[in-house]
Amino acid sequence: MIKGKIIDHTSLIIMIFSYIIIWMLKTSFPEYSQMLTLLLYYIAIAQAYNIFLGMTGYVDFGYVSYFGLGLYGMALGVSYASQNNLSSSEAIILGMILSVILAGSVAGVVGGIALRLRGAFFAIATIGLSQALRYLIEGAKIWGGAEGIIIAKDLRKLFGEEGFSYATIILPDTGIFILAVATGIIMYLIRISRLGYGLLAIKEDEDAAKVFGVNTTLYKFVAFIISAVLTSLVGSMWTLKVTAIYPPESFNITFSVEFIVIVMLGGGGTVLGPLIGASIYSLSKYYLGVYLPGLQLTVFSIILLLIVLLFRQGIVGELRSFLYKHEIVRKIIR
Amino acid sequence: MSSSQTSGKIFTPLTITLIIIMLVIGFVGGYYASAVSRPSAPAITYTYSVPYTSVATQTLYIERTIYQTLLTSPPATTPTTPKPTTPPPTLPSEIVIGMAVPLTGSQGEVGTAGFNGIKAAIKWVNERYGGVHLFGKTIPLRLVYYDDESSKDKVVQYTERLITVDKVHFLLSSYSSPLVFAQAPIAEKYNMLLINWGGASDLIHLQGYKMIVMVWTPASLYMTQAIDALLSVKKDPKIVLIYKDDEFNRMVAGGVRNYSKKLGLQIVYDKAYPTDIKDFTPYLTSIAPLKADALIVGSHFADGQLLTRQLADQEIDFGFIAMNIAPCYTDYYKAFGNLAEGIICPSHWEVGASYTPEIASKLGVEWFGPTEEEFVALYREIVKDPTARPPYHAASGAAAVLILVKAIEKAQSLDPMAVRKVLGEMHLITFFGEYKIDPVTGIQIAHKMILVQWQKGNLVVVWPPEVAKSKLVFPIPTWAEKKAGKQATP
Amino acid sequence: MDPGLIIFLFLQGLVLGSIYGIVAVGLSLIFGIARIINLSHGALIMWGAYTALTFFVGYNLSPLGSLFIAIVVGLSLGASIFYLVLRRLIGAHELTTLLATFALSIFLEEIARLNYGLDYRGFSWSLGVVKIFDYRLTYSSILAGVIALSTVIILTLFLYKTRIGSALRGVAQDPVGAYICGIDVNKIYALGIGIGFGLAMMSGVIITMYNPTGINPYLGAPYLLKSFVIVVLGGLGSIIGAYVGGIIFGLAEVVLFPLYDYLHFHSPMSMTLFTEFVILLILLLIRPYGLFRR
Amino acid sequence: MLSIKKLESGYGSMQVLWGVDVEVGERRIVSILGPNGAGKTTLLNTVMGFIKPWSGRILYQNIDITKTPPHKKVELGINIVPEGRRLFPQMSVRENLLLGAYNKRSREKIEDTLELIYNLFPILKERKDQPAGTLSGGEQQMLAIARTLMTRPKIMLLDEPSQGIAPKVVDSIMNVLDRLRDEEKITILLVEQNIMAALEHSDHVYIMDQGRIIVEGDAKEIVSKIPDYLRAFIGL
Repeated sequence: MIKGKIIDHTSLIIMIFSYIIIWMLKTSFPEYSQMLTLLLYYIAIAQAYNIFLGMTGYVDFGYVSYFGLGLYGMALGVSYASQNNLSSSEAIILGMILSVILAGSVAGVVGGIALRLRGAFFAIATIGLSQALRYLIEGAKIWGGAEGIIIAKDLRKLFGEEGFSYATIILPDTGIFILAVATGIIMYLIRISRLGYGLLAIKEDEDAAKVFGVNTTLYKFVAFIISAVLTSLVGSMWTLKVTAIYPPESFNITFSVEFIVIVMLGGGGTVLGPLIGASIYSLSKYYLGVYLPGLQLTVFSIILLLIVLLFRQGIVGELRSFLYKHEIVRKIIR
Repeated sequence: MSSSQTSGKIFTPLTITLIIIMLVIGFVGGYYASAVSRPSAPAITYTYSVPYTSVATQTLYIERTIYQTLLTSPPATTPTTPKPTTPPPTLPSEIVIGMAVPLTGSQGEVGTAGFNGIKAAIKWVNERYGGVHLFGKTIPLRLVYYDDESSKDKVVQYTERLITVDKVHFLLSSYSSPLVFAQAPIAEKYNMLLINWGGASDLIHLQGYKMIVMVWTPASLYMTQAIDALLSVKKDPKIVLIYKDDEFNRMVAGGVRNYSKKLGLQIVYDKAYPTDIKDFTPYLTSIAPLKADALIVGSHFADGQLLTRQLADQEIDFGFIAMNIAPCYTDYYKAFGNLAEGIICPSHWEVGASYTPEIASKLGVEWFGPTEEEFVALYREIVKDPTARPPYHAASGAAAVLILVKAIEKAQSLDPMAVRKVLGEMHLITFFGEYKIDPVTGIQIAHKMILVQWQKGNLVVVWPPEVAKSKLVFPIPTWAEKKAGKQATP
Repeated sequence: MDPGLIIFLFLQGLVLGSIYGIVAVGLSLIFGIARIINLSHGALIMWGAYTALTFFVGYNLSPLGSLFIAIVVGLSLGASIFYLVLRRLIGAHELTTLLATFALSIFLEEIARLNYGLDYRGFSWSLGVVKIFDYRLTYSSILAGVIALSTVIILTLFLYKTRIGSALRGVAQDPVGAYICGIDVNKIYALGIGIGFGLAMMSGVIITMYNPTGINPYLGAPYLLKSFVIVVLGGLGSIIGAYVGGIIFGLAEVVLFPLYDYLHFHSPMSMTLFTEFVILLILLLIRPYGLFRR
Repeated sequence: MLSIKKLESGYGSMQVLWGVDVEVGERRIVSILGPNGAGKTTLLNTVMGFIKPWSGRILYQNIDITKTPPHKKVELGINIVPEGRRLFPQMSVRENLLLGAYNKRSREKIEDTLELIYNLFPILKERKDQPAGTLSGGEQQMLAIARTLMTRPKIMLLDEPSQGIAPKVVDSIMNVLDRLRDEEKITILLVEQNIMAALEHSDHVYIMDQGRIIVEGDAKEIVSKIPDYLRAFIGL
């Protein structure tokens, strides 16, 4: 009885063990801590995006907007707090709240308008959003316009001289770790809940799902908002690391594509997929950059192509459907 | 789809337990990590404080500080002396310099140029100069580098790898302001000296970083020489200013705006354009009726070339056209031929405008490094092209290496703090020009921009008069004349 | 505002829009036929521009000649990419092909970088200017616009008046139905993707006719972005829609700019682009599948 | 004319057909009947090559066509009227028909075939310039059969031609099938849920369940052979 239950949750356990291992590596090998943080950052974003993209099969090319709004939320929060002499913890909390509000409300509007579209139409229609945001910020000169927001000095003021590297390295690193864990768990919970089955039904056949009584509009909308808000939180932590943000980079469409690639590499809609996808993506890029500086992207593109040809549904997805006959596998690999 | 094996409920006792365990591990681990890696009290403290300003007033503030720093000598608040460093018992067999540099991506071209310049300078130090003179020995330099793909993620990763895995002694910066911004906190965390040869934004140095030292002129002073040059030939000119809406060119434009205001000049048109512009015609139709005397453009490569093309097509003439970056490259003349005649480019350095040991001794400042001829020859060896013409980015990168070497020798130490202190006080001339920084912010205050102009198919130094090789042509031939084959002859 | 300026801006907008249109057509075609979102479209545009540059500098061949070279190269490249890679992915989820074309775009960009370096190249090719009141329009840009328009017309005639054209449309509407008609669907996919690639490379050449400068390996990315938006505006998969979408964008750029300039915005072009995207979002509210999609 | 031997196939890792044997004689109407999910459509799609067979052989006029791609089969003279009709909705009726005459063999006889079709289905002539997507269900089914006829098949597979169509129209379609066999010498393999209509027009009948052939026999005597548990499912 108990054994059966634990086996049902194997993928959660595998996931949590991976997180623990990454964290242990990070604390015992400080020289690799930035590399591992970046890995966690990719995992967190991939898990967050997976909730929407992986589960529903809807691709959002403008997804980077929510990341960008997260960046801006934190930057605004920190600079506001520093102007008004708030404390450092108030600044961070304010920044996170702003990120969530900005991303949540924009995602609400976009979800309301664009989620009526299907498939590629949705994917491409959403491109407009990130670009509109970018040009609005630049053209109307809101939030510092093209000058961006530079918060290094504000952080120095809020956290003090000694606290600066705490604020720009340890705090965001820990935050990204916690977010990676949290997004993973949320993804898992959604996957095994009614919401998750509904979303997967939408991915299989939206009209059929509707016929079977799934409130498709609501389900998609909820997944979209959750996903956007989690991404914005990752963005808000990332701001603390880069300390200077500019509109063209914050809303760069390449990031959307990068996120999609990571999710799809591992396998959309699977719990372990983003973990695998992010590891392959970030580690292969990192080590190719170390050993083949200047040629890394050429080699990377060929590797990517091979993976696509060998694992059409992503690595975890392909394993899962290859071993689908075995019930154990179906339970372990989610 | 198979029916659900697990119940629909999310919060079974098992999942709740797992979440709690996870969160406990996360928080305890996070606390533990932060307690372990929180830096102990920094080795040196600085006594200055940067007055705080909001985002909205940041611009104003920066310009004010820069000009204060530059025009009136700042109150000398030098860092307190670090602990005297005793010579280490065993010297390393080589001094390792690390660098994450964009060899690909949007900054790839310039990053590569700077990278080759740095390699040339290291070659000079190791082969001609014999290595770094430390405690009576000579120690060679070694460069460790990674390609950061012009990406902030990568630059952060690799900067840390350089410090922690490769254990470099000193860091050279990446190229472009956003990338330097991203790597600065990492260098600062490890108290690692970062020689900034590639981020021109003044703002980098106004964030309170202690370990960043700038080699070249900050962006806000890029075009001020151009205005001086313009005033020398034309009284009370009407100026049109358009600039790319990015960090660097915004600083450039801010400098122009402030300097003109100070001199009481008239800017008749002042607009930005977005970074990925594909057509300038709307701007040109607004500019054409103004009949201005001078056009000052804050641009990069593609946009600078596009603007020149469309100016020529529309035949909108100015007596004076100064443009950033694009015209400084030979590709510009290859693309436009005779149409490039007379276009002016502000530059940190050009072949033919170099400082020499004679100039140094005339100014009473110490000289260090290769002469221009030596440097160009080494650069050509590195890029394996006997006719290559190093751009100023290459020279700036090279200067960063030379300045660092001189500072190590003066400090007789490999301790970043000690070297940083020397860098704050050092006054030096290399082939790249003068070096002296504001000791507190690390911003460059002595290096001067020069102006180069395309004359008869060559880039000729025309300003400042001390190093000029030819007279400034003003007014330059009109587009129609240039199309007919007329060249800019002084 | 004087009437000459208005006429000039209108013509300029038409030329520019025509170029935006042709840039987007290839993307729309490939999506329409094979349901593939071709992320390597931008890289192909860049290769088209390099083709024009190489042949102009190396053999003094005018871009008009390079046009045909670009089409042939694109066609064969597209067909071979289809047989090598995409054929295995046709049945899979749309996203899988997205990944493949993304990898392809990186690969193409890297090959260009290794071959040409990252310099911003350019060449001078001028046919003189035509004067419209006080303003000038270059013949080469007018030519670019006209070639773009005639390409769209020829393509439309090909699709609607020839046997292979209707096979292409048939495969686009229902591949199984096409099999039943005895059409070798794989061959038609290869042809469609080849034409799409050819159009992308050709539009790269057309871009150099309008502006023969600033050619570097990352040239294509902004065009890819713009074509995405234009394609949605016109209706994904519709050739005429893509072209008309381009014209709308081109006109909007020259019409809105003076307005924002007059209102003293700090960067009028940014506001113009912002407005274009807002127009797109509003349009999607009214017609979710674009202007020209039934 | 067409013989299917020990055919197995399925989707992904799910097996649907478990060794199916079917023989279709020349100028006959052969029906395959069975409940929903018996694998009838999968069988037809495997024969056409839309689904890859896992094992077994398909012979057509004693040529092995197991691995022949669908468009080659069309050239050989096997064709299908598929489930869901698979018309080109944005093209006109005429364009749909002309596209049916894509391959060389049928292009030569294009005028004759058109005449035959307008003779069989006069309504299509009236609607010839209307987009196929705007036709009624029955008319679409007629167009689907007509388009397949345009390819000049020698054997025609029909997947539930009566689905979603008014009973009166079903009759006329079935009569057309009879005419095709008698006048045009076309062999027909029919998959149906509408048992009564199928039995009335077939020469030979197979009953299929869970991916296997249960019984076969002459149309007149088959009814008595059907196991009881299946009768309710197929509506007898």
